[in-house]
Amino acid sequence: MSAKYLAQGDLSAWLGALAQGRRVLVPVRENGAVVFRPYGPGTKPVLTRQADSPPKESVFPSTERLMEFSYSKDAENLGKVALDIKETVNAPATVVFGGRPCDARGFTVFDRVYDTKTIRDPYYAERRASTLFVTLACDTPETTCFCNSVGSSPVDADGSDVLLTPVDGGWLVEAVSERGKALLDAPALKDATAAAQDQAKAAKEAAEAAMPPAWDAAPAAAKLLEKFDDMGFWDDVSAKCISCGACTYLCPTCYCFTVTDERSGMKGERIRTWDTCMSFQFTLEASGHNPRPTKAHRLKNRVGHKFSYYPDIHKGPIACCGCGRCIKLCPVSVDIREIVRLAMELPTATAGKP
Amino acid sequence: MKIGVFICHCGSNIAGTVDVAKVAEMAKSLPEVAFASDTMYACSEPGQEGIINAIKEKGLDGAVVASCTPRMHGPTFMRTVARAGLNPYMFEMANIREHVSWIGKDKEANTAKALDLVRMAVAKLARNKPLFAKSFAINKRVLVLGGGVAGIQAALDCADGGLEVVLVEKTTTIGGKMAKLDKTFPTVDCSCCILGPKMVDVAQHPNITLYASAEVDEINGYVGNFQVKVRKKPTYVDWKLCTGCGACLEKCPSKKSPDLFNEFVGTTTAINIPFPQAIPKKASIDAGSCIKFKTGKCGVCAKVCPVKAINYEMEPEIVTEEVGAVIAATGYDLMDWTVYEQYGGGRYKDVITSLQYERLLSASGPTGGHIKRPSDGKEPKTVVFIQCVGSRDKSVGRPYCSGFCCMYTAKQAILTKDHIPDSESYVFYMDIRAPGKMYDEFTRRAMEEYGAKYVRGRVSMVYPSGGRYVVRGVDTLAGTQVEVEADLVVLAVGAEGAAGAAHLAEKLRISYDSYGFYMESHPKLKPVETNTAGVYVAGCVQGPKDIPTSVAQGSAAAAKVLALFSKDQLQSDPQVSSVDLKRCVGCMKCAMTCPFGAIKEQEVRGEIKAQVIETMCQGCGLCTATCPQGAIQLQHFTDNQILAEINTLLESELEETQG
Amino acid sequence: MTTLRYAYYPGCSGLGTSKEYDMSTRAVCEALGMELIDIPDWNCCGSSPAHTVDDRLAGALSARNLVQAGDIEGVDAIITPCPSCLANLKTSRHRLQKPEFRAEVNKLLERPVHGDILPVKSVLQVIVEDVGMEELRYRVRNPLKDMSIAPYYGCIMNRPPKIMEFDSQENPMALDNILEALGATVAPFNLKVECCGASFGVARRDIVERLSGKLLNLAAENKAQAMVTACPLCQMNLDARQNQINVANSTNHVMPIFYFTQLIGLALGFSQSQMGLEKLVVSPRELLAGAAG
Amino acid sequence: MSKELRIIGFLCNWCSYGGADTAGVGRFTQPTDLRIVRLPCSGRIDPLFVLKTLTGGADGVLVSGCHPRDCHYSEGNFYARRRLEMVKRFLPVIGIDPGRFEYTWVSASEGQRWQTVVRGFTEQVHALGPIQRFGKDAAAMAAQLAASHA
Amino acid sequence: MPILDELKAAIAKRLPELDVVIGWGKGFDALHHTPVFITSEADLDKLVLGPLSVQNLATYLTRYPKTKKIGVVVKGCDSRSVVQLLQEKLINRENVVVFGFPCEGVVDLEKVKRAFEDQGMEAARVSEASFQGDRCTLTSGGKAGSLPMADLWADKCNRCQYHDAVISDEFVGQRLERKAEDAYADVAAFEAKPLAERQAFWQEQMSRCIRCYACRNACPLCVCRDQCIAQTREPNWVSQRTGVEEKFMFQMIHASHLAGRCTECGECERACPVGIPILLLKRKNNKEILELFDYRAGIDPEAKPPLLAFKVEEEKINERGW
Repeated sequence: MSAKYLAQGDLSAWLGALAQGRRVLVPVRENGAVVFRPYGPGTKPVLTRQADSPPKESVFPSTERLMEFSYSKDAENLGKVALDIKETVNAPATVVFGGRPCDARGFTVFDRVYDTKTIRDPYYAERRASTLFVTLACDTPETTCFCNSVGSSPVDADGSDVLLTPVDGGWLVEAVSERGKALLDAPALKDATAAAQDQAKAAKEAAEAAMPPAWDAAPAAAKLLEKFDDMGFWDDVSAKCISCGACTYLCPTCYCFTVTDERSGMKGERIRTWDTCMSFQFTLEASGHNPRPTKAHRLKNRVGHKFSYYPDIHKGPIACCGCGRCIKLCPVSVDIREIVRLAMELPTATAGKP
Repeated sequence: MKIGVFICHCGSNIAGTVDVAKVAEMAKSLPEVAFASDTMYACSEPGQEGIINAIKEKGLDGAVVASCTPRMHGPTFMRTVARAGLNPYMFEMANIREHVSWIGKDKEANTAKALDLVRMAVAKLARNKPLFAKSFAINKRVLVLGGGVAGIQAALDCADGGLEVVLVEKTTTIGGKMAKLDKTFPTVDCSCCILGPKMVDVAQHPNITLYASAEVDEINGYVGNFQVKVRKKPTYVDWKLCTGCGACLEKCPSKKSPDLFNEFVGTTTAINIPFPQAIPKKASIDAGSCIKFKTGKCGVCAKVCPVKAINYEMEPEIVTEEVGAVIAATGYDLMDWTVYEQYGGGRYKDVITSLQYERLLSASGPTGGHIKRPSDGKEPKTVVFIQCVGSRDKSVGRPYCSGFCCMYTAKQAILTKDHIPDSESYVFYMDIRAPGKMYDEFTRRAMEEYGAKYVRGRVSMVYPSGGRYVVRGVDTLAGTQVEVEADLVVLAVGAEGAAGAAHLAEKLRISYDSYGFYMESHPKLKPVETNTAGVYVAGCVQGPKDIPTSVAQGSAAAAKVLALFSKDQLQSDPQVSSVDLKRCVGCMKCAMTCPFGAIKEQEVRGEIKAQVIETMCQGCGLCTATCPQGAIQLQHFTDNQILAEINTLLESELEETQG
Repeated sequence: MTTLRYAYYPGCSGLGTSKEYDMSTRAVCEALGMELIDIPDWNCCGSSPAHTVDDRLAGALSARNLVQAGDIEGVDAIITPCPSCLANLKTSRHRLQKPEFRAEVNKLLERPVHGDILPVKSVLQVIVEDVGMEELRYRVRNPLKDMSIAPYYGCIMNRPPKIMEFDSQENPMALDNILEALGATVAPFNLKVECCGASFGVARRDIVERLSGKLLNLAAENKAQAMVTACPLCQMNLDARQNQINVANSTNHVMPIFYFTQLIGLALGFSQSQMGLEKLVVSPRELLAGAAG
Repeated sequence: MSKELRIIGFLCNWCSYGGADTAGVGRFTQPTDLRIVRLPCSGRIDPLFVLKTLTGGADGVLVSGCHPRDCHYSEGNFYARRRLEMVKRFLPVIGIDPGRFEYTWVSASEGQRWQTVVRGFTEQVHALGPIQRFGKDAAAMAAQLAASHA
Repeated sequence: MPILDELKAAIAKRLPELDVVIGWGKGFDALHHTPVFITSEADLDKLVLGPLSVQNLATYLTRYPKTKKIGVVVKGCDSRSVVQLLQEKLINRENVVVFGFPCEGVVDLEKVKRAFEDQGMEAARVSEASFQGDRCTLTSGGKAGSLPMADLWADKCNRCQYHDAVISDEFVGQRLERKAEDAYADVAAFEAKPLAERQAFWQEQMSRCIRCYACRNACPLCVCRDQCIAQTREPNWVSQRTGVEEKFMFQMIHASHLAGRCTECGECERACPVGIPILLLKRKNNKEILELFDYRAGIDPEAKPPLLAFKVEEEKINERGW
């Protein structure tokens, strides 16, 4: 199928059509923050800038019920209790609209963990299968953007199903995946003119050119391992970290979770919730021992995992999409770019340690 | 966990308005409940046996009894589960009688509420842990604070029972208020004559250490192991040397010193022995009036002292005593009656307090037992007694009856007639309160034999006129105003806690009321105990009372101490706070608020952590409510136990809304 | 010294029987740096007739004065020399703090009461508290030497204490202190707050003769040469009825009864006529001549 | 009175729990809504218990302890007084009517007073009706408000 | 001498006795400063100071062992946190050197973002920014724009009563001696809304919360941190679910634990990556603390936090009234 064109005036018509029988998540403004919310009539998507929270919840909810359980008693012998378990998977058909290339690409990092030949997480896999990404290509980078240094680009279609590129009066709409093609069959979309296609091509090139110079983060894998025991280095780079979880929870590639049973009375549920390696509890052992007792240990893990251990396990790809949220939204501006560059012994731009 | 639930009928007390069987049936479906039944009287012998059998047969590891208040039978059932082999703390009670069946007749609502209370108890019990009391050694010495008749009695009884006693008295002699009294009611026998021998016994008893002219600075520790710092105030006379010969008194040129013992009626010498029977009979210098202290000159007493006991350089001395129990018997003081401006507010010399009048009556008093008006030394012919000055009077913040004033006023009216046969006495009273053996008969005698004129009514004002005092009041029985011209007016001033009582109570960590009287543990059943283990009260420190009652309390407190010390070891209540060292961040906010000083800092691997001194912890849980990270938890009332009760209630609400 | 400004409520007796009290008050206050601004179009405080009949009526009568006083700018208090007016104004103000009572009273008023009401004080109170004894002592030109005077406060100046909020209700000292500041000798007098018989003078003269007689007797017994009061009614009973009292009790009192403002005025240097002394029934001329000589 | 509401009481063992017992012994009839949690002292009450209970769906919370100066532990209720007053004043900002929470002092001898307290508080809570819960109720309310503003 | 130079000189003077001095340095773009940790004189070049020095550096003091000697640069508001930490004996006075300066205020980056957005500019794409006098000039995407500073100051600065550090060992520059009024009008305005609207407000705001605990960890007085009651099961106050009920419960915990201690530095709200106005809850408590106990936290190192103290007769609590 050839590319389509979406006029700005037809945006809500298409969104309305997409929302038929589906949940469509769009970036909207709430008290200064831009977050993904279900689309409804009158919803005004914010497409001028990157959303503050990525659309991670669409596939990987912050709380997910894995199963329900209940106890029942033997009427003859009250002390004898039977357990009844019901697995629950909730995978509503969803379109994530208006995310950026980095947002969609984040899930490719998840896929290598949760949906492989050997291990398939049914909760994740089913949600992933029921969710499509209509991604908006970037034009101008924000000061925290560095996708081009982690093997991506502002117009990267990896992980998306449909890619929108801004052109005069609207967007060029291109299907990326087979599933994406189906979405293009909509009255709101017109066939794209050649001029529009040319404009889009130029816009993509311009967007790539607008990025700050790329530096190849791949060599960081080895360098970070070298620094594994250099706690002086990690103490220094983590000095200003306050150990909150903003960076990881807002990261499109962070996929860690914890599992808890929440019980009340004779029934309960097992839930999976987001967890963050920046938290003391993440590695706290029942004995009270904690292999990552300080924020330096924990920051080392975050950086190390993304730029070294993950690429090592998965043969190459970096577990960072370069979206820059961890920098932009960090209360104290811890800058992962700087840490990686310091580890690689490259010059750094800002004044202090990251 | 396997929990057994036992729902008590309490005859018809509970079963009358709660469907007991239904509660038991529904309890069977509660989590962790492995057995539930109803029982006629859970506390009865068969009831308790039923609980024990169920625990043993069903292999239960906890029991909930839903019956009356835990304040009543909590300990009973704890012993029951202990007899069944469980830890007594693996037990909870649901109060479905006082809090359910007795306060409403709606059986349906009551049944639902009873089930909720059972549900809460089960939820809490599921989080109970076995707790174990610890034993600790006790120091079998006792501290008695206050050397009035109650303190003397307590000290002598303890000492006779073989205990070592430390008696601390604030003034320079023991004897207290009783020593100041002339006679006692209703027998009209000489106060000092009956108290004197007891005072001598104190001085001579080998088991009693007496610190007169001393006060308690600090008390630390807990039952069985108190450390007490006693401050010996300087008397400027070395009491080891002083023989009490009195030579210094005779020669002392400073004869205008305020006479504390005589309630400031008249004056005395700056170096002084308060009264002839004083114990210890030792001189002491009132530095405030002594010429030597004021001007640096004089030194007469030092010159005349045959044993060279005078030491103007004497400093306060702190002595530390270790004891296992404390009896507070610090007595009372008269309230500040000068708030009564209508009685002259202290400006009229011949308007005096009853205690001052006692000194005027006493042969050892400043007038040698002759009643003389302070203003001009004349013998009064008309004496007016005003009762309830600072008692039963809300307008001056003294709503209570001081109890003994009616009786001593009658006594004083009688003695007035004895001393001055041609005198007339008037007594303005509100009600005569004379419950006691021979008491009412005594007041009748004052009226009938001694002709005291009792006028039922308050006095509105007293004012001087022509060298006498016009006492204007109302006679509520006659319904008229009355005015009496009196030569002397005696005020029956109400009692309040002794000066400094509140301060001492805080050191002892016991509560006191707004009048400075100490709170007993139970107004009826624990009259001499306090809420701090090992601290007892005797006499007027707990509230106004007469001599026989004070003596009885002194003996009662002594009996309590002797019983406490009959064991070699005490058991500590295991419902104390406990610190999760891993989670404590050492902010020590718990220690800042602990009312008992039971939390101290400790260092664990270089980090500051809180530590609970279990024997000092009283189990209030203030620290748990204070600790932001919940690292210090009061055992048996942990956050999780309370949250379980709350959540259980909210869950049942939830089910209702869903259903 | 900054000027003290007050809304002034003269009260009805200030226009009649106690004109000299009003006169001397105005003169003395001015001399002490106090500015009095009469409440515009003031009316009866409610006094005895209204409050014995209907407390809302009494409240409304006083409330109107309180509202009128609110029009005066730059004052912090309403003052009045008369204890009876004071009691009525203060009681009304006290009750008006209750919204229900205020609503009832407002039904009767053309201009309802809104928001805060100015505090009400006696002239005596502001002289003691705002001017102060030190200032008074400093301003005395002619000390009242060799005069022994009994301070008589009357029964309502300080009662009920919760409403009047000034001095002790049993043993007030304000007049004592003023006399002392003026250089006079304070005669011992322990019936400071006794009743003079008040308005029984009209209906049951015997009561006034008995009660006021007792006051005069005690003052005389304690060698007082005069009495001082702060109340027009007390003054009238003791002064105008002194002869009746003497006749009824077979006594011979010649006891001048001053208003305290008159004594302050004399000490500050005002003339006898400026203080309206000629209006007193028992003439103080002899006493003052003796003291001066 | 209308259908029972969920009222949770936190009572100190020494005074108010005893007071409630005394009320029972005296057969002082009370509404049945209240469920009592027994604690050693009002000082044991973490203000968070109150907040947790109210945001968790209780319609009312009642705390009662020993009268000030009468605390079994001397000082517990003094601290409680400050903390509970603060929590009461905090409620309006989170959208909970402060009338849903009261704290008071009832001694072990004040059975009659306990009855008055329970009756008064129950009535007060009934006047306010069932509480809006955070979560579902409030989300519906938020949506409703958003719709009315749009 | 400009204040920054004075500050550098003051730090240089004290540096030999200190393990580290915490100040601000340039951040990742023209609109950000970031904490810097100065251990040598060479590091002093990194130091900057100005309306972007938003972080409250006092939050780091309790992250070091009490025995370390630490210097910290503080704004007026930050200094109150230091006082509060001293008051609670969470830091050792002798081991902390406080560098104060007259603080004119800091900008609210959220306001900057919105105000420039109205001019069609993205603060996130800033290339240059300057704060001169009473105007802020920004260049972004090739466009330049300018706004009055009056529109950009953080709310806390507009109501600031402590521009000059309330405690300092070294104070550089002239004290401003300025004091604004703060009658807690924002709290009153919020509470004037209908009850249901207030609850719905929190419901909506908290639905955005990602439970990252940036609010808690940025707070200089939240010293439990790793041991926070919200993240344990012993005790188990908050379940692991991420519903609004649970997330709001944490905010109530935070507000309760700060009652009488919060110095209103506003870091909780500033740190929130999703813009939840949680300072309001703390200001509400502070308003009541002020009314009840006439007390402001972080002013007097010798005072006792009012909720860790009591009076036998409380003047302003009429608990018997009910």
